[in-house]
Amino acid sequence: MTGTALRIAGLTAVYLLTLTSLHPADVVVGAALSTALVAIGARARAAVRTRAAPASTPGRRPPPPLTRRLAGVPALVGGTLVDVVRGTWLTVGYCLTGRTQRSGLVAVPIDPSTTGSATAWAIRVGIAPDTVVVDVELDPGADDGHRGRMLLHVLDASAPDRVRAEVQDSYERRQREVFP
Amino acid sequence: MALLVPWAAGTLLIGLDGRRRSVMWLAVAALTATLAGLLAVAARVLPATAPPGAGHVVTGGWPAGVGIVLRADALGLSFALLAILVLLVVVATEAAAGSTSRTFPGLVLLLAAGLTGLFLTGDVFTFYVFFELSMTASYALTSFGNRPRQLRAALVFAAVNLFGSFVFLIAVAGTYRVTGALAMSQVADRIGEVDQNAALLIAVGFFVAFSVKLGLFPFHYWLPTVYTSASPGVAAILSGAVANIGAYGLLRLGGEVFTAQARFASTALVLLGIASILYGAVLAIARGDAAEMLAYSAIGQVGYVLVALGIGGPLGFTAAVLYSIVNGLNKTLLFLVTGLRGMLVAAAFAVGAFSVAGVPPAAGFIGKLTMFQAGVAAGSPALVVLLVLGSTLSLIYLFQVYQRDFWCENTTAGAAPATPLAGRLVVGALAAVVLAAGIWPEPLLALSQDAATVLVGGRR
Amino acid sequence: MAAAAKTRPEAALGKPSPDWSGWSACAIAVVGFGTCLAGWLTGGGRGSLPWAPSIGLELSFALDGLGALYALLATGIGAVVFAYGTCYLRLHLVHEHRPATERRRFWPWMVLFAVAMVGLATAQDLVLLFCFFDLTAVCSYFLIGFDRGEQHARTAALASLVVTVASAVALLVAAVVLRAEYGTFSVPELVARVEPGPVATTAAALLAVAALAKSAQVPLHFWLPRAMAAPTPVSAYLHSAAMVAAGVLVLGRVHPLLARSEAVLTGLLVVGLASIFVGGVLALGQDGLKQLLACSTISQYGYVVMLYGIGGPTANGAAGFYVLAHGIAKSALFMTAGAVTTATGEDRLSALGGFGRRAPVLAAAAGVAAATLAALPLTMGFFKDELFFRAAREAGPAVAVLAVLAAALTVAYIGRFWIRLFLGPAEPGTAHRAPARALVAPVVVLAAIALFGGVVAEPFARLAEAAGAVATAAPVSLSPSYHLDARAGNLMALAAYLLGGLLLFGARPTSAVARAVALAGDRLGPNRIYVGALRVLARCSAMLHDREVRDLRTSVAAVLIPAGLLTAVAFAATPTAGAYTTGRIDGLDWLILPLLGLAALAAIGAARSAARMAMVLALSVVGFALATIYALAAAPDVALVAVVVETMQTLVFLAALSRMPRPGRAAARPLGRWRDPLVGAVAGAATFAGVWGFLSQPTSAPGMSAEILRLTPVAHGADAVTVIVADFRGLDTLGEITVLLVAVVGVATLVRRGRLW
Amino acid sequence: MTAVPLVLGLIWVTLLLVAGGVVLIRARNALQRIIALDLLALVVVSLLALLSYARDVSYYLDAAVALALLSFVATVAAARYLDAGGPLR
Amino acid sequence: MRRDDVVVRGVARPLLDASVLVAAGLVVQGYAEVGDGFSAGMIVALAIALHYVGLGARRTEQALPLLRRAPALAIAGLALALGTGFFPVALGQPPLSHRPAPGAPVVTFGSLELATPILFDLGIFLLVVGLLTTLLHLLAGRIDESGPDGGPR
Amino acid sequence: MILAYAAGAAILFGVGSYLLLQRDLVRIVAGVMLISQSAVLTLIGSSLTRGQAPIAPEPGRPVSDPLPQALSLTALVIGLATVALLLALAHRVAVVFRSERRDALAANEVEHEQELSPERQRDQDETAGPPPRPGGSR
Amino acid sequence: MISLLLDVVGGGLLLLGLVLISVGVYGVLRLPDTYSQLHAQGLATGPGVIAVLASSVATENAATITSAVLAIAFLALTSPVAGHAIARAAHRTDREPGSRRSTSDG
Ligand code: NA
Ligand code: NA
Repeated sequence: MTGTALRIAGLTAVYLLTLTSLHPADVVVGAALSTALVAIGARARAAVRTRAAPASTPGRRPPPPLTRRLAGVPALVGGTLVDVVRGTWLTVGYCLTGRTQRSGLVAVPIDPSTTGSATAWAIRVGIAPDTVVVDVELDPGADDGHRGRMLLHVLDASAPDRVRAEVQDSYERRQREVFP
Repeated sequence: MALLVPWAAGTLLIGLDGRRRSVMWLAVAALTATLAGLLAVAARVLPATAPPGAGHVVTGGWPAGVGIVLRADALGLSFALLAILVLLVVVATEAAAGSTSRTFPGLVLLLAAGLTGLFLTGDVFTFYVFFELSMTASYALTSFGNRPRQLRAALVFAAVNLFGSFVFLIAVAGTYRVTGALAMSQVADRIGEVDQNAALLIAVGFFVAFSVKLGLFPFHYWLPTVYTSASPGVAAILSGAVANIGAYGLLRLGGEVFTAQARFASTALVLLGIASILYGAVLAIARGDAAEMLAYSAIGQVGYVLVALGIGGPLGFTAAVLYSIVNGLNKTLLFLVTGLRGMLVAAAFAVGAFSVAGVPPAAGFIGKLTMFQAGVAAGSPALVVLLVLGSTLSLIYLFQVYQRDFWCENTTAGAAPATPLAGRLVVGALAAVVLAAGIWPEPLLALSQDAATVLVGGRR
Repeated sequence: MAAAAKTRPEAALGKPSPDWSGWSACAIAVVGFGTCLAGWLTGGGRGSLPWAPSIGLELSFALDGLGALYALLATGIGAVVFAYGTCYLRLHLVHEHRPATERRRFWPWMVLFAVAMVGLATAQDLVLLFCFFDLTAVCSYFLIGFDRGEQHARTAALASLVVTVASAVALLVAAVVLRAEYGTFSVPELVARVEPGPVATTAAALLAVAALAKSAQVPLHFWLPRAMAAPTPVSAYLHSAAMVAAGVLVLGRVHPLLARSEAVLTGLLVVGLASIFVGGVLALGQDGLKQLLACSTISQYGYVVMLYGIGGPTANGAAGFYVLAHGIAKSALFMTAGAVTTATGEDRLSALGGFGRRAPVLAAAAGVAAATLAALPLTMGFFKDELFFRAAREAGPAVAVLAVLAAALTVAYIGRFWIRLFLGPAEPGTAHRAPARALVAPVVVLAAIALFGGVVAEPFARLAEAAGAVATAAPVSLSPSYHLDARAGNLMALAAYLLGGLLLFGARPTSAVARAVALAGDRLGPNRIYVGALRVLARCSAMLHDREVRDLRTSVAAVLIPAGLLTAVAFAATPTAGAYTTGRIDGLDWLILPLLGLAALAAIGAARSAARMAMVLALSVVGFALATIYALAAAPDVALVAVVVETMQTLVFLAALSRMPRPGRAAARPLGRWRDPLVGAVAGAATFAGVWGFLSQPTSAPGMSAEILRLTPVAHGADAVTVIVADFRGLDTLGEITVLLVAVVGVATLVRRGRLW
Repeated sequence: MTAVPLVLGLIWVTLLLVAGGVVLIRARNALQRIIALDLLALVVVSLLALLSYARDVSYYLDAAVALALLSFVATVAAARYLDAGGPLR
Repeated sequence: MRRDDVVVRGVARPLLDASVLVAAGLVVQGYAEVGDGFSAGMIVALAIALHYVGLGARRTEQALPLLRRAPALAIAGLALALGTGFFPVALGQPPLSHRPAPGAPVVTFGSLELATPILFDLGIFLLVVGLLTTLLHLLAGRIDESGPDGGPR
Repeated sequence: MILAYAAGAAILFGVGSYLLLQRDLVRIVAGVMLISQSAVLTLIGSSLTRGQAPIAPEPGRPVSDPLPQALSLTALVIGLATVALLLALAHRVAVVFRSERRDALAANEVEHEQELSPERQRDQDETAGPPPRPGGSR
Repeated sequence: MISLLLDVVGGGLLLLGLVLISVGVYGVLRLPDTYSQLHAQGLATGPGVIAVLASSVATENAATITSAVLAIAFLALTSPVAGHAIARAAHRTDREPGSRRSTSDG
């Protein structure tokens, strides 16, 4: 429910930003359009869900309340910014000097999760220039047991475990709060 | 306006399954309505008593040049009527035979919309848009069928004609640049002040575009493949309705807008036309395939139009318009007949063949008569001799095929399945129209003369 | 179908159904004859209706002397021949194992032909004349091709069509030339207006060409012997009395115009003489019955043409009489030939003989007809030659001598025909049945008329005088009669009989000469030229076509190069000095330059890239560069659409590529290595000249932009481009999105049989 | 903002665009081409943004928004073409 | 061989929603700002294309069942545009005369101007979205190997 | 600037023409696409006035000519439509021929021609009669 | 005062963005392997362009700034996905036996 409201609000904001207007009539129109879109999306998803077998994952945590999620946003954004700045610095250096020895692929195990969450994670990690998301596998049993896996290419792969730890830490500490 | 009917109907029919008989007949009805609408416009606009501004509309009620000028004059109306008639006949034949294609009726209607718009617009760029609409529908129509040759032909057709289209567009850009206008009447008013070099180069661009479309001699290489590979109905549409875009364009732009350039190049036009006549006729002689023979014949026949255009003046333009119309009818008839068998069909072919050769009382004879008038007016005996030669050759190539296809009893062509009566009747009716137009040529002549008057300057 | 055709005649044999269509045709002819006769006797008449006023065409007819003569000839002989045909056709179809229903393809053409002849005879408008002229040719075509299963019938039909129709065009051209000069198509008005001079000469020559071809005159005579492939009634009607007569009819009709040019008359004289001798000599050597008669026809119409060439009242009157007498006699002879052939199944003179014993009536009637042709006394034919000799004498001694020789030739070949056919021993091995009575009776009727005319020439002469009066545009008096004295006409006739007898009985050398002439004609003559020309045309056609198919058809270069050449010609034809400017570059324009460079570079890169993927991506660089240029050129709307279209295009390209088989490495073509870039360069250069040309010449007139910008707020908008797209030029937008619709429907047609979803 | 740095910026970005295009055309392999394509689209975004600042109008940014939103569709499609044999499969 | 790309799938839907609203903005302010029905339609169509690219045709059409109506949408769009354009003809005015008439006051609802050009643009928008979706469907789906439409006879 | 636009359009056109001549059908489509872009570029180059964008322009300063821009929009859309159709066509040819090379197509054409030669002979027979047999004369 | 501040901030961001983009282009041009090029590209398409867009604050034009915000939002969403898609393609084409050819141009 709250997710729906957020979605509507976000879409209305897109509309208003496009128009550069805060006119109440525009807000009404935008909200109406957004609601219609979200409703259509929800119906479609429901239709798909009833067709496919409902796959409720047993190990999933219940979503945190909205207030906590909103409160987590600044931390998330801030953390991401820090990552981006650090990554940018690293990459600039790399581009200008061209040292290539230490970059490499790192596989990070992640919890089975929703598509939305995984996407958010991939985007958040990927926006930092020093990391590129190569592959994301959600479905359990794909490669290693019951866990999903994210394959990253990082500039500094000299200590893969540290990379894994950092990524997982940021995931657990910051993202889980906002995107369960 | 008569433009809306096929457009809206085509839009709706695209969504329906054209293989159903009812949809085909709906298309027939829509085309009939279009024809009726055009006739109504003609009845309102053409009589000498009509008010001067009749048939002249600017979209949105804006000043001409800001809005698009639509005008129904004798020239446009005659070509539009012909095009719709041709499409109507072809669709009726197909409806009788039972179309196997889902999209055929819708495409034909949109083609009709494109052609109507093209013939009725007084704006150079809108001309381009409708031109492109008609051509795209034609590309889609030629891509029916699954034999390699058909597809190949469709591809060559599309590639070459798109080349022509974009040359046209570049010429439109040039027209705007040198005159600041897109409405044909304004362009015509201003083109006289334009530097000769630029004006002639733009005119050449238009000429190339239309020549490609018409399949004039050095630009014709795509044409035989396409006409031969397409189904008879589609070939009839292409040669009877679509090719006339080129003739109309040359007339409209060469006769009304780029008059000085056309006069400057008249010798070149006549020479190209004669080359086309002779080349088409000679190549049609030994083809072995009726459709291919007709294709080359088409190349030759458009040569006459070009010659008439090159001669210019009231007589030349009359001849060009008349010849285009008659040629459209002839080619439609003949191409349709190549797909059918039966006595009535044989008679229809003979009528068409006589018409092409200019033998009375088929309509072609009037065309030839006006051609000779133009030729004599041009004062060139050689020209007249070449015209005679061309028509003699046409007699030979048409009747050798006629005899082979309809007289020889042991031909492989005779194995074609019997044609439904309705189809044969439609063809017979078209043949009757061709005959009637020769026996009572006055309406056609009057229309062509009015059209020529439009070009020569007495705008109606 | 073929089997049915084979079996049905057997049924027809058992129970011959009466040929109602034939008899009704005959009835129509009789009624027509009656009407014409009545009309003529009541003083003729004329009438005119507007036909195509915008070019001055009129449906104008007049039953004057000339018209009456030919109309009566056409309907009268038509009635007799049609009666003959009802019987003949039945026998013919049975013999050919064809169904009786094929009559349907016969009688309508015969009747139409009769109608056309009457129309031709009475038409007073040159274009109308042309129409009927061609109509007779069309009828003739279908009638010659009646036995369509026979190859020689088909080629003969086509040859006659080509020769007569193509030459008839000369008539049309003459009409147009005269109208351009004198403003009318009407023959009487032209007769009144035309002055001697180059225009008159040209028109007269053209008219003569049309007429001569129709009358099978040398050198356009070759179609007539071939046309004998037609069933006999057709030959008897069209190729003796009617269609061939159409040519001389036209000569008579326009003779006042022809007479404006001495050269044309002389030409007629020469052609007529040539035809007389060529036709006569050929006739002497012919073996086929109908071929012999056909050659005779060529020769006989040579007389008429010669008479018209001589001109003047006597000759013109004589021409009319000659046509009449010849028509009657020749039809009878053709019908004789048909009767003989149906009875014997043989159509060669060498295989026939002594038929007179089997068919004495036929022999007698045919004898009268032959005598008429040979101009023996007591037949109508005597007067035809009498008049002919009179006119020849008027033209001078040389012509008179030639006239006697000509008449002798006629005596010889027609005598040979009759004697070989009816006298002498019967040829062994030829089935000799008596000819059907229905086939003999018409011959007898015509012979009777010929005899009647030989005794009472007056009515025929009156008709011929009237016809001559039309041709001369002055009164004509003929008054033919027998004079038992040694006047020049009689002496000439006697000389002709004598010479003819010599030729006839010195048969061996004569026929040897004739055969040599025929062979020479076959090797070198117009027929050979016609066939040879057709062959050469076909070869030419095949050659050109082969070149087209192998090299040009698959190449767009065939269109690009002429386009480039035309542009070059246009470029060269106009003054270029000062026409080109480079323009100014200011502000952000500087940024456009490197972007244009990038677009060009990327385009070249696309062309050079071996892999398709690389090509597609290079194309999208072009797209992005251009979009940026549009933005810099202050066209944000275009830039927006350009980027989205570019993205979509790349996507569509990739989607289509992924579905195609991956190509192997292309083997470099030796030709393509330099040709293709060259053609591209030509196209580019032409574009450069054109585009630079018009960009250098911006109009000084106020463009539309000021007006559009002024009206944009009026149309409630701020973005002029969108207002144009949605309002001012919304029709373009409608058209453009319909193009998109059609294109997608086309894609659906190609990949999903037209299913859109 | 003052004009001079913006104009300099515009010139610089244009040159970058050309450089990006050259990278794409002369790329060593297909992947590098795709990378260059994506880069190019975003250089165009920057250019549009600068143009917008320089002219002090917003509408060039509308095209930039569209590019930001959707230019990567072509990139993804091209990548798909390589790895899955077709962008729409 | 292909396996689903989670990340593309994850962004596809939000981007589609966002692009619809951007498009709506472009249509609404079409007369005042850059953009019109066509570019709006292209943007939405590209967002749909992302679905096709990321999810494949089958799953896209499952997830967005509305797409099945694309051809009808296109036809309705063209009909709407044609109707808007030619409706004035029935009233004796030239085609493409818009309401309110030139110079007359326009009722606005925020940035939305209640005038017929909006309908016209909407028609074009619908047509473009419908058509390009159909095109994607055609290019993505199973190709009928038995050949294209048989054509007339 | 004029010269630059002309040169740019000419190069695009020339390269497009070159591509039209290629044997690979996909390249033909690419050629058409380049030619269409050349036309759009020409349209933009034909603007009669240059200045600020024609969107709520400030009065008194020059404004770019809006008309060619509107025409370019139309031309761009038509270009997209035709390219899509051509690609489908090229694809269809590739599927049917199992080759998208043009020489295969030309060979096909020549083959078809040879199939027609008896028909041609018969056509000729209709006019000129059967060919003269050696030694046989009638 | 605020205007000046915004100018300074905007100018700084612009300079930063242009530098980042330039470095990114340089990197794509010079770096040897796909993954390295991807990092360089990410530099330009992520922080680089975002910085340029963010410099719109200096214009003080509401419409410009809102559009820039929108563009930044979308970029943040799409640019990592683009990089990811390319990386994935690189990874997969490399992993497939014998398919190295297809990476070097299709
Ligand atoms: Na990254
Ligand atoms: Na707009």
